[in-house]
Amino acid sequence: MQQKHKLRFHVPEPEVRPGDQPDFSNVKIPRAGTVPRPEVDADPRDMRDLAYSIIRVLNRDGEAVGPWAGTLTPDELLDGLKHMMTLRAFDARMQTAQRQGKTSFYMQHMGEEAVSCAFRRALDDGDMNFPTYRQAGLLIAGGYPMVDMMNQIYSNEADPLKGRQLPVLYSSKEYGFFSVSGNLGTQYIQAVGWAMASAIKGDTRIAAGWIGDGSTAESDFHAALVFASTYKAPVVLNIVNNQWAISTFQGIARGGSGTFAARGLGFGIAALRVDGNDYLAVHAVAKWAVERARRNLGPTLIEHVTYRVGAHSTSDDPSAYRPKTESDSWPLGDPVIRLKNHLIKIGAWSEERHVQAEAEVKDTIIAAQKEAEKHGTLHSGGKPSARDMFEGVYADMPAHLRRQRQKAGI
Amino acid sequence: MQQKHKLRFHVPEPEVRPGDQPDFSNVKIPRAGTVPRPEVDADPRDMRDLAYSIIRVLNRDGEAVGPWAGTLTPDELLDGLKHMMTLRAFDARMQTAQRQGKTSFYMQHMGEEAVSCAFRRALDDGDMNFPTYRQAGLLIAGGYPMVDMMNQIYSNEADPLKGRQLPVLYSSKEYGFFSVSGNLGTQYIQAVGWAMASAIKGDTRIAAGWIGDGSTAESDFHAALVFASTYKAPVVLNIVNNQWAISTFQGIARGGSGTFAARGLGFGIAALRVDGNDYLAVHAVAKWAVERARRNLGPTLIEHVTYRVGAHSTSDDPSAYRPKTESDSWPLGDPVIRLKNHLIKIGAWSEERHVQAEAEVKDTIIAAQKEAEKHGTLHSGGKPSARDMFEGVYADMPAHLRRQRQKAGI
Amino acid sequence: MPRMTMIEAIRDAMDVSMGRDEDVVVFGEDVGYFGGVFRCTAGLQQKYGTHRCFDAPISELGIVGAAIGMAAYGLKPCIEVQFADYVYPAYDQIVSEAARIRYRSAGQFTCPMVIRMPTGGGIFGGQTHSQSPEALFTHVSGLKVVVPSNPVDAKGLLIAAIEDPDPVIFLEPKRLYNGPFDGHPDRPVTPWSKHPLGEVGEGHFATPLGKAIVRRQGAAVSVLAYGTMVHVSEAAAREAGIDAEIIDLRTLLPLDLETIVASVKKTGHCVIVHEATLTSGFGAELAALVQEHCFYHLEAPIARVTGWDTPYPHAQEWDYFPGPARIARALVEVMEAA
Amino acid sequence: MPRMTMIEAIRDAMDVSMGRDEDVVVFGEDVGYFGGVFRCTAGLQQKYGTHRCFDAPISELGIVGAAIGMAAYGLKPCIEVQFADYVYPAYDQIVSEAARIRYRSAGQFTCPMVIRMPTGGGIFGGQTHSQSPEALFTHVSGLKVVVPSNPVDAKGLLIAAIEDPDPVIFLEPKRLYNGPFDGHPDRPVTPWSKHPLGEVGEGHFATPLGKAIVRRQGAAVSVLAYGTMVHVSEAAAREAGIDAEIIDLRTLLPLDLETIVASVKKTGHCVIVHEATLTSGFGAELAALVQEHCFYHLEAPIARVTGWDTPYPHAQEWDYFPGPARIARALVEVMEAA
Ligand SMILES: Cc1ncc(C[n+]2csc(CCOP(=O)(O)OP(=O)(O)O)c2C)c(N)n1
Ligand SMILES: Cc1ncc(C[n+]2csc(CCOP(=O)(O)OP(=O)(O)O)c2C)c(N)n1
Ligand SMILES: [Mg+2]
Ligand SMILES: [Mg+2]
Repeated sequence: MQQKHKLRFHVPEPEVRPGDQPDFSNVKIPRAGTVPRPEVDADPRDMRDLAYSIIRVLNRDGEAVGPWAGTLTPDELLDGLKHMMTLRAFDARMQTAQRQGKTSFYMQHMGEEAVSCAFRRALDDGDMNFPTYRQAGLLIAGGYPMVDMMNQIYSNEADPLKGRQLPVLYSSKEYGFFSVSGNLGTQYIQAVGWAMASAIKGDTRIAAGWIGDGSTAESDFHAALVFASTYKAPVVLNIVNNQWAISTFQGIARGGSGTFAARGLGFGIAALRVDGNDYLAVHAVAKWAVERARRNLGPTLIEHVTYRVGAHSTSDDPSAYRPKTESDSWPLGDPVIRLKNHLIKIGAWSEERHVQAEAEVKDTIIAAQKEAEKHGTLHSGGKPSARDMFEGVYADMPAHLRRQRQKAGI
Repeated sequence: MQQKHKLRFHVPEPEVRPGDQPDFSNVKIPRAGTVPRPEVDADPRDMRDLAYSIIRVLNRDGEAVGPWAGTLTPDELLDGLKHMMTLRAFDARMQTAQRQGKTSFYMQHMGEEAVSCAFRRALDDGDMNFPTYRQAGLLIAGGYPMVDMMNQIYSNEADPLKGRQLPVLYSSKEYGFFSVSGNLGTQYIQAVGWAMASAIKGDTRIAAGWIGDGSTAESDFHAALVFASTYKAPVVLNIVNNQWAISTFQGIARGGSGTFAARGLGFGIAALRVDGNDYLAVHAVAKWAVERARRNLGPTLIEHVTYRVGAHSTSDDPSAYRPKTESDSWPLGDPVIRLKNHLIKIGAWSEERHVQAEAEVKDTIIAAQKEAEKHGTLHSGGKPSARDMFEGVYADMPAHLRRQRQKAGI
Repeated sequence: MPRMTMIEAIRDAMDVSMGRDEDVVVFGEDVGYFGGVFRCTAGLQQKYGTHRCFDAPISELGIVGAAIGMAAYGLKPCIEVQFADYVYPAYDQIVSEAARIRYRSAGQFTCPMVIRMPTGGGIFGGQTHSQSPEALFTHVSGLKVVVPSNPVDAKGLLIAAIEDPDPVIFLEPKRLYNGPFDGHPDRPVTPWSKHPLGEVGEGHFATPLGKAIVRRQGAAVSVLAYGTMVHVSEAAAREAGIDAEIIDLRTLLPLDLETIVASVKKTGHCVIVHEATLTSGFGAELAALVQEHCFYHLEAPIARVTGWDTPYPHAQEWDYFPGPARIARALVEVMEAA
Repeated sequence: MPRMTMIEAIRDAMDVSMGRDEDVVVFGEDVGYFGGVFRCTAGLQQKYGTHRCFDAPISELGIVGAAIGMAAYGLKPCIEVQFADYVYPAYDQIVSEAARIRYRSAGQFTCPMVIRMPTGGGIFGGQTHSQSPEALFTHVSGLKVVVPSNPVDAKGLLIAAIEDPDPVIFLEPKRLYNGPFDGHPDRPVTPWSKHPLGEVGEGHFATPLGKAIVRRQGAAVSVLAYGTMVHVSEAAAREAGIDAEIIDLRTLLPLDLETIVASVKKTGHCVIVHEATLTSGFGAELAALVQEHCFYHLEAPIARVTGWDTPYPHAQEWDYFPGPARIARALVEVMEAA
């Protein structure tokens, strides 16, 4: 019989807690430009290292370097900057609107703007995202009207979702943005199913799935990897690792070692990690993965390494579980500032134009907000009708719902 | 815009189908003794290769070779041989009993006997298995009375499970065999929970989870890996890759590349593949993994590479979906014959003694069967009472069940 | 007219639908090459190719989740869950997703799909091959729930379900696959080929969802049943010589309340029969509706004859199963109570 | 006696239980360091250590599945599902495993555990923070289902649930966490500190599962309610000046049928109220039982006042919610029908 040790129970803990000095020394950040770029048709077995490194393009000096650089023109980058600035200003505005009681709830993107904004640029119209609640950049960068986003947030009479959905759980088929579920994870496997359908029909459109670091623990994550690898579905599966899941640090979902991207390796899926605060890197990696999908080369799993600077939602106060200044120490910096600095570096932008652009962006948002508020906010002005509550449960309203609507007197 | 290819839908297909020549040339089998044995406290990151190879001890000549050899004495091996012979003979007997209508259903182990029989030897009394329906070897090798197994299979008056459970879904707390669920996968995460509990209590007992290749696609598999890796639970997680899931070949669950063991790598879990038809190899790997668990070194994922020689169950006819002679071509041979040959090779056994042992084993089983049948079979003789149907839903029978039992007149 | 078992009728419904509409795809565990453990999809892969009928990994969550994505794309998946007892891993996808996508996206995305599952007991399948989970779906707004009791209906209703724009849970009473089991396990079952409802029209026909049918006219008591219990109830009424009107609900959600109410108002007595356990079974909803809508016509309390509130046992199958004797007793009791 | 909110009472129940029994462990999403998104577990990790109270990965399946293994080992897990709306990924583990382990192992293994979940609407939480899924558990043999309506009961029932030898689904009406919400969103809610049921005894006490309580005596009509709807029904009766007897069921499974039947036999009228959608809601079972056991005493059909058969909407929350006005109307109707 073996010697028997007393067993010990292990619960992972973050390096620091409120009151401690922020410390990210355990996050290994490779220098920009150092991670190789495999051919788009490379075998996943030959790029396993990419699941343990971080692909980065922008260096400390704001230069774009290495094999992943060069996927966008300066004009395109300026566009990208504007998208990120817009998303950030939009968030600020809506956070305030929530505090003013104009809506019940809001979720912001602070620090993660590059992920969804840059990714959207690598997709074509017709492709379909299955997003979480923190990818509004896909809408902003895709040109979806902000006033419609606000109408949804306000649950007002012009809300495209008729007041039925929680704020920020947008849906736009036209803009390739699948109806967001409040249930974590569920849409990852749906993205794979959509991509399978596209392949079944011999279509050219691909799908993208989105999930948070914490939510990778959900079952749907596994189902998505199983189905995507089995049927080589034309799908890009994104993990947004923003280090936190409400109050829970990513170590609880990730366990003691490995990376989220590495979860793809056991399925033979191409898996990469990318600097999620580097607009250029996210775009380059997205473009590479999208091309793989389009060329029948199978799915890609992308871990976007980023940091949730803000609170989880308007119901959350992160100072209860992490140092207040933790975000300042985040080693990958701020995505807006980094892109801005790059554009200045290459002579396509300046501090002055940036300040001016900030003002313009704000004006546009205020204008949209005025427009939206004409249609009401959650507790005042125009509302979706109570009849809308009974519509759309089925294509045709069955008798029992008609009876109930009648009983409700509406 | 990128060039757009027409997407193609990919469905994995086995190499051969009924009528084709069996072909296992794609199964890469390393020579026995060639896979290194890391120290028990090695870091999982330093043994990733083990998830892509196959640990083997017995070579073609029946010799035990390499660093994994030598974990059992000849006497222990003779015991092991007897366990496997017993399990095989037991299966044959019960298959016949099912055909005779003495029970509704049976599931055999043909070809996979080494996996559960050898694994059990690496455990201690008090450890807990969370088995599937194809690990009766854990009971046989653990000394559980065969007559009780038969009583369960017959759902007779002496059935320890009171007729409530489908045949072969045994349960024995005393023998470290958790109540088998008919639902695939569910018990993998329960094994992790049991192990977490043991660690929480500072106990010394560990748990072992069991799952089939096909069932690794289920959500519970993922949950188990997430929890086991997060809490470094003292658990050994076994995947029995017998190449088939009813009619579905393992490529549907595994996808195009990778191995089942490799699924552990993304979690930082030690992951190995072992020749499941090699009693010595299974035992050596099990012992290594069990020791890791006991020494607070965390979970291990073991893929047992084997082949389901028989039908999935008495309701199945595999000739509809695979070549009839496929099992003959299985490159890892037969576990009983291989251990027998090894024992003969080392001078501890002979053909004559084997024939004699076969007869003895058969006699013991027939005696047990006679004993069991005294207590009835499914449709004749002693039965569990109808009252038993109402008992045990709760610790105390609530009023509504008492009313129902009264209504039933029993 | 061709004679079909229920298995053949179900297969034919998929065959007809796949032939007419390229967007219909069929998948599930063992349904591709092998044709399903009950053979319901046999031949479809050969006929329509692996891209229209294929094997899936053993992940009910994955099967349903992928089908939802396909439906959102524009396909019409008709998927199989090998046994209704195994649907729970997919429950979240069904309840939180399939059922709500039309609603929450205000119709931008929809979820036309059918989830077929063999259901019910009577085959000594123990707790995991015998369950009747219909009530766990009838509580979910946005789903439709169908339970056919014979080959003709199975075909017509399955075609209608596949063509329906919303998700349909299609429960196939496996004890009826090969014949109209009447609840007497000791007697041989007539094959469908000898039963009028085994005569199944060729080609395309759809039986509208949401319509019950009176299987047996009667004046003394109304029996509300579906699936296997339709036949068992018929046997009970016949054997006890009771003038029972037997209604085969066929669709549980949306329910054909009109047919039910008309019958109970006529008979003044009502017995509800299902295999599922009693508490919070679909019989509860039926009883609640009947007392609400027929209160002044009821001459006796509504009785429910159901499986007991225990897991489905193996050896005690026939003690658990609501057989003809128990139903007949309830019919008599309800009538005598008046 | 100390005054507690429902959150404090729930926390106190866990604290008392953990203090008395080393086998009680608490875990779930965000419940460890942070103390839960509703703060129900605040302080427990600090007091009992990370091995007794800890954060879990976001996998409801994993949380419940691991807890089942722990319970089989001999612990008594009391786990939190962050919102009842998120319990479905764990549904298979609850229905197929937790509920059946005692039965199928003939008592060799058991599953003493509590699954706590905030439930119900009224907080503008939309479809995924408002659901009342109790009926999906009351159909499952082997489970117990508890819904407290105030701090005293929350504490006593939670302690009883933790001590119970079988799995208990413990649904906490989140709209009541901070006060007895009466269904008038426009009026301020009295805090529990000003309500007699906010006076909660110190230390250990257990309130037996399976016992309802009459919250308000009345002769004209019996109201069966639980959770938030107890307070809303009280408001309805008070405001409409109706002599209603209001029964707080507290435990739905097993149900205290005796108390219900005694009341309905006395009043001859019955209204059932719950937030969950109508069809196949727990009200259906209540109606079925009441008509069965009180048929000859009922003077009018039993009415159900419930959420509508739609997903829980965001903007239309107060159109969906069965508020005092709708309840009062039903009370009047039922009484006038007689
Ligand atoms: C199935 C389910 N369980 C729990 C929740 C509650 N919840 C909402 S967000 C969240 C944290 C998610 O973290 P992560 O996946 O990392 O995404 P992030 O918020 O960081 O973008 C939790 C637990 C939920 N919405 N759905
Ligand atoms: C949740 C669930 N889904 C489906 C089934 C039906 N089923 C029983 S065994 C089986 C195949 C399992 O294959 P595998 O995991 O490889 O185990 P093996 O039978 O080969 O030992 C299937 C699909 C089930 N029992 N449970
Ligand atoms: Mg996160
Ligand atoms: Mg297998």
